[in-house]
Amino acid sequence: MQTEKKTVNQFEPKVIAFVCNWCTYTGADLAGTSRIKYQPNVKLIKLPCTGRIDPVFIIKAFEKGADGVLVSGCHPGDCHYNAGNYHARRRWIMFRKMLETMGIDSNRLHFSWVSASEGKKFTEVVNDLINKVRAAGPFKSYEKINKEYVIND
Amino acid sequence: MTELKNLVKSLLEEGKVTKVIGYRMYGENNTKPYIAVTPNDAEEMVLNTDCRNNLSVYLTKKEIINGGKTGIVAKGCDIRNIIALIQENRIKEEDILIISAECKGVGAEKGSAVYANKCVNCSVKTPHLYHELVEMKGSELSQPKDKYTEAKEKVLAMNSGERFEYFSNMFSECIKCYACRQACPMCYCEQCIADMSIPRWIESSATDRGNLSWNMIRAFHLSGRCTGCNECERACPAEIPLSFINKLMYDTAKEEFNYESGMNKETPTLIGSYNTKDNDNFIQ
Amino acid sequence: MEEKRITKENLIKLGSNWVNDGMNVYVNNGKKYTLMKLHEEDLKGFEEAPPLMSYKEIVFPKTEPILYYKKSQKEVEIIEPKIGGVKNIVIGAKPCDAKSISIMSKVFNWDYKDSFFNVRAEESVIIGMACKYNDEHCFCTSVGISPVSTDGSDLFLIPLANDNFGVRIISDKGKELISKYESYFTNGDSEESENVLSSIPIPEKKFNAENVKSWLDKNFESEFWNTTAEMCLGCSQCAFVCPVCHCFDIVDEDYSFTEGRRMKNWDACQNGLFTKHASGHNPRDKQPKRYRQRVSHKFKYYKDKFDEYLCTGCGRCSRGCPAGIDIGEIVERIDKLTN
Amino acid sequence: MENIYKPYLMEIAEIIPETKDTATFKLKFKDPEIASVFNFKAGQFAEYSVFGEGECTFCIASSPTRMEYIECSFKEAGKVTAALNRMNVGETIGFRGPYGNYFPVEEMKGSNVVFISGGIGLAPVRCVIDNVLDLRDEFKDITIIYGARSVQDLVYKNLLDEWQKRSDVKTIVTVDPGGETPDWKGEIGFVPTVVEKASLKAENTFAIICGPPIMIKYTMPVLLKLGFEESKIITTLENRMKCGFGKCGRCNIGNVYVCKDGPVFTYEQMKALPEEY
Repeated sequence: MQTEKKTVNQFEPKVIAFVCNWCTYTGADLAGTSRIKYQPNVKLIKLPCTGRIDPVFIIKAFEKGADGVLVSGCHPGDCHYNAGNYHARRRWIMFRKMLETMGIDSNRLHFSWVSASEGKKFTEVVNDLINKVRAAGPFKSYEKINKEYVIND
Repeated sequence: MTELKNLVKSLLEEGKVTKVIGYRMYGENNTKPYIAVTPNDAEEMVLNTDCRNNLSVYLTKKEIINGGKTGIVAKGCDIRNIIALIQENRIKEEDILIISAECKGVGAEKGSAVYANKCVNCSVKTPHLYHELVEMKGSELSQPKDKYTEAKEKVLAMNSGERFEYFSNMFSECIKCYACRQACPMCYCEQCIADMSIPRWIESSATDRGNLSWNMIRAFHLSGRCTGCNECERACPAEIPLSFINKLMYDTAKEEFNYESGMNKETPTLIGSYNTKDNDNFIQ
Repeated sequence: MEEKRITKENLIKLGSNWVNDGMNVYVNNGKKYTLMKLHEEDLKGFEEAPPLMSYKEIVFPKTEPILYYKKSQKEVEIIEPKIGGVKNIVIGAKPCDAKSISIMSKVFNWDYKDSFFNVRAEESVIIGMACKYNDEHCFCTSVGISPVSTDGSDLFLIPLANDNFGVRIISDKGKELISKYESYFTNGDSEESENVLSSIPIPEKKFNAENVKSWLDKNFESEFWNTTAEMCLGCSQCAFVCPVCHCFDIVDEDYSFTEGRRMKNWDACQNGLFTKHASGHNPRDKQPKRYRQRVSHKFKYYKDKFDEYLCTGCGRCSRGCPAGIDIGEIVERIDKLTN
Repeated sequence: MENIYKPYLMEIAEIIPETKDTATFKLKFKDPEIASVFNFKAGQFAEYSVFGEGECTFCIASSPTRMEYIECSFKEAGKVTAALNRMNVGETIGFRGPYGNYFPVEEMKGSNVVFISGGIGLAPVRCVIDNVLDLRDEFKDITIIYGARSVQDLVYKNLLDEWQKRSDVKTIVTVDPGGETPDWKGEIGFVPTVVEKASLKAENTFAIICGPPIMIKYTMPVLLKLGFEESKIITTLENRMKCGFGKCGRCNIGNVYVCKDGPVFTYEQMKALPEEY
């Protein structure tokens, strides 16, 4: 009984996943059609390629209240556009480092390669991230600076 | 070695260039950018330890670069920006003529007795791409305090919440004038992401949220491209230490990819290229 | 004019007292007008350059909400922000800064009255201070201000020997502010102050502003503009540091799909997007045109409309310009053209 | 505290799609008290806002003689107009105004009036047309010349029909060559040419002209050739605006603020302005 009560009050993280159309999105589809369950805290945003995932999307997601962000696409060599994911990877290396230095915990930002056939891996990646974010708690850093956007009289 | 004035004069007389972007005196111990068009204009040209500006920013302005070959007076660090612009296909080498000198370093500000921060550990005092060489005037100054290493250690000792606080406090001073962008030779986009309104990616208000995302994106867009000329910091009216975050990204590029922008015009740009063997260990 | 005297130590104590009373106290520490925390700040600035940024932010913030909204599918509720209620005090304002509120007040009260500005201006008390600084960028005397002018100040400080200040009471607002704190002051000696004031050299006028205006009246189209600001980077720092530049932008910002606010933000005429229409047409599409707007607004348009130059001659814009453009020098050149 | 930036709330009562990218909104004040006291004059403009997107400026297109609805017509061009275009009947927008000066309808009484407009430029002219037609007896001859790029680009089609049916108004509708459809019955030709051929009387006549800059540029000389007085050629100018009442500092042309001294200018006044619009 006690454990059940706990789950009711437990913090439920909001996770945004930016995924590539050709691999991860199809992989997520496969997870669905194969009826593999994963936690419902994730919201998928489909983009043509990981190369299209502008870092500003990730900043915007955190800004607007995401507790965690997943970025996922085709395995190296499998890119539908040949090299989109290689370019993306370079960018991520720099971007990840920057966010880390600026105080956005790398536990909240995950990168993964999930192919169209890896429905199972997709659920693992998502569950893993959600669990990590849940353990880390809500992302409070932006909360303070977001407060001034609303007024209550 | 020819005298700068004579050189510029003869270049303009012979029609080898249509104009020369250089410096002229601006009160005592200070210079300002200047374009010489006629041979007589060359009289005012100077190159000394007060030439703080990075003139390569003018090479990104169409009104200036269009209309014939442009001469430019550039110190080693400025040449890095010119090379970076060539690397990014922004300008062509044949359109410009670089007049450079063995650099003596520049003063931190008007009448300052110490070098500017960008001069610390400078590796390009000897110019690495030039067409004409002249002499730089000025006396030796003393080394400034290394604030960067100190600040870096301080930040790295913090936890992520503290770091976020540290940076949002730092950027809360920002007034969103975008002087950092305008003064930067590498910020040449026709339309900056900060000016895009549909959708509005970066809020234009100078609130903590808008300031933080602007400064994050600015730093990221310059990562692997910034050469550390510190023009942004010099232009910033709010005195935000922008070079700190720039340098952090510069160091990252160096550590991860052994890449320094603006050193070799043949090297592909960091973000514009890839290697199939790039670090993969953070990707699940 | 009533005059009192206060020691620097007491002045800082008095400032702390005001902070304790919940007021925002800004102190000129020689580099910045910093928000005073208890006993921490030092008052400087008599011999230093004007601080990098002016304090116009206290009456015209860099960004401020003008309304909040909540909306549902069909309905919208507007919630108005509460402003004011906090007194802002500036200690050690440069004479060139002190005038700024009264200059800006004209545009904010022309026909429509901007309460955001007015409420704050009403609640601000400016304690000016005589100025001994003068460099090649300063030209306050050319626009009708002087290093000893008390225009716009509510109280006026005159630095005396041994860290003492003569305090002249200029306005009722100033008088009221210190009325509760008589014990910090002693009786003033206006003769001593007068000696200090007369020892401050009054810089010569760099240009005749009337001549400049009459040249601007006739020379909207002139070759002059193409060659003045060719090195301008369009960085707008000049407008942002200016004590009297008052142009702004209005934008909406959302917090969520249903909540958000409308903001009034500083904007600047040197910014290319400032006048760009949604159609893509831009009346001021080139930097020289924008620079012409800047100079003309300051020395002609504002004078025409409000009989006041939109410039206090503080020289900030020139000191900070990354391209070394000096508005004083440019206007001086214009003045020479008229002879 | 009086907040001059606070808009009135208005409900979208009806949306009339005009062309592919233009639409007309009929707006009703949410607060009946404001509706009863609100007043404006033909030619004034307002700031319309979509909450969360921003504000944009255009004229009030309906006539002050018909106060049931406030109407506005706009073309999708930027962020806010795009957002407006996505809105539905019953939703709420913000409305701040009226601002600026107006057409001298009083002064025009007893004279002939020619209305010349092109494209979406009919919107600011329409409020005067309606105003004048509602007071038809007080004016002499009325001519309306309206042109658009193609038949699809004509706005206010119902009104055009209505005007064409009236015997006391001469209405000429034209489309640019190539923009006609097989069953097009109106004129074909550019506005300046049509104006030239329209046998207009210049004496005691006001010309109200509004449209794309290129149309105005070529129509002005025609009007002058026909003998129109410079002080009786009236047009509206537009510039980017934010506040609408002379504070934000971006709409000025020389020392004239379009938002306060305009948007209605006579040709005589316009000639005196520096060329920066």
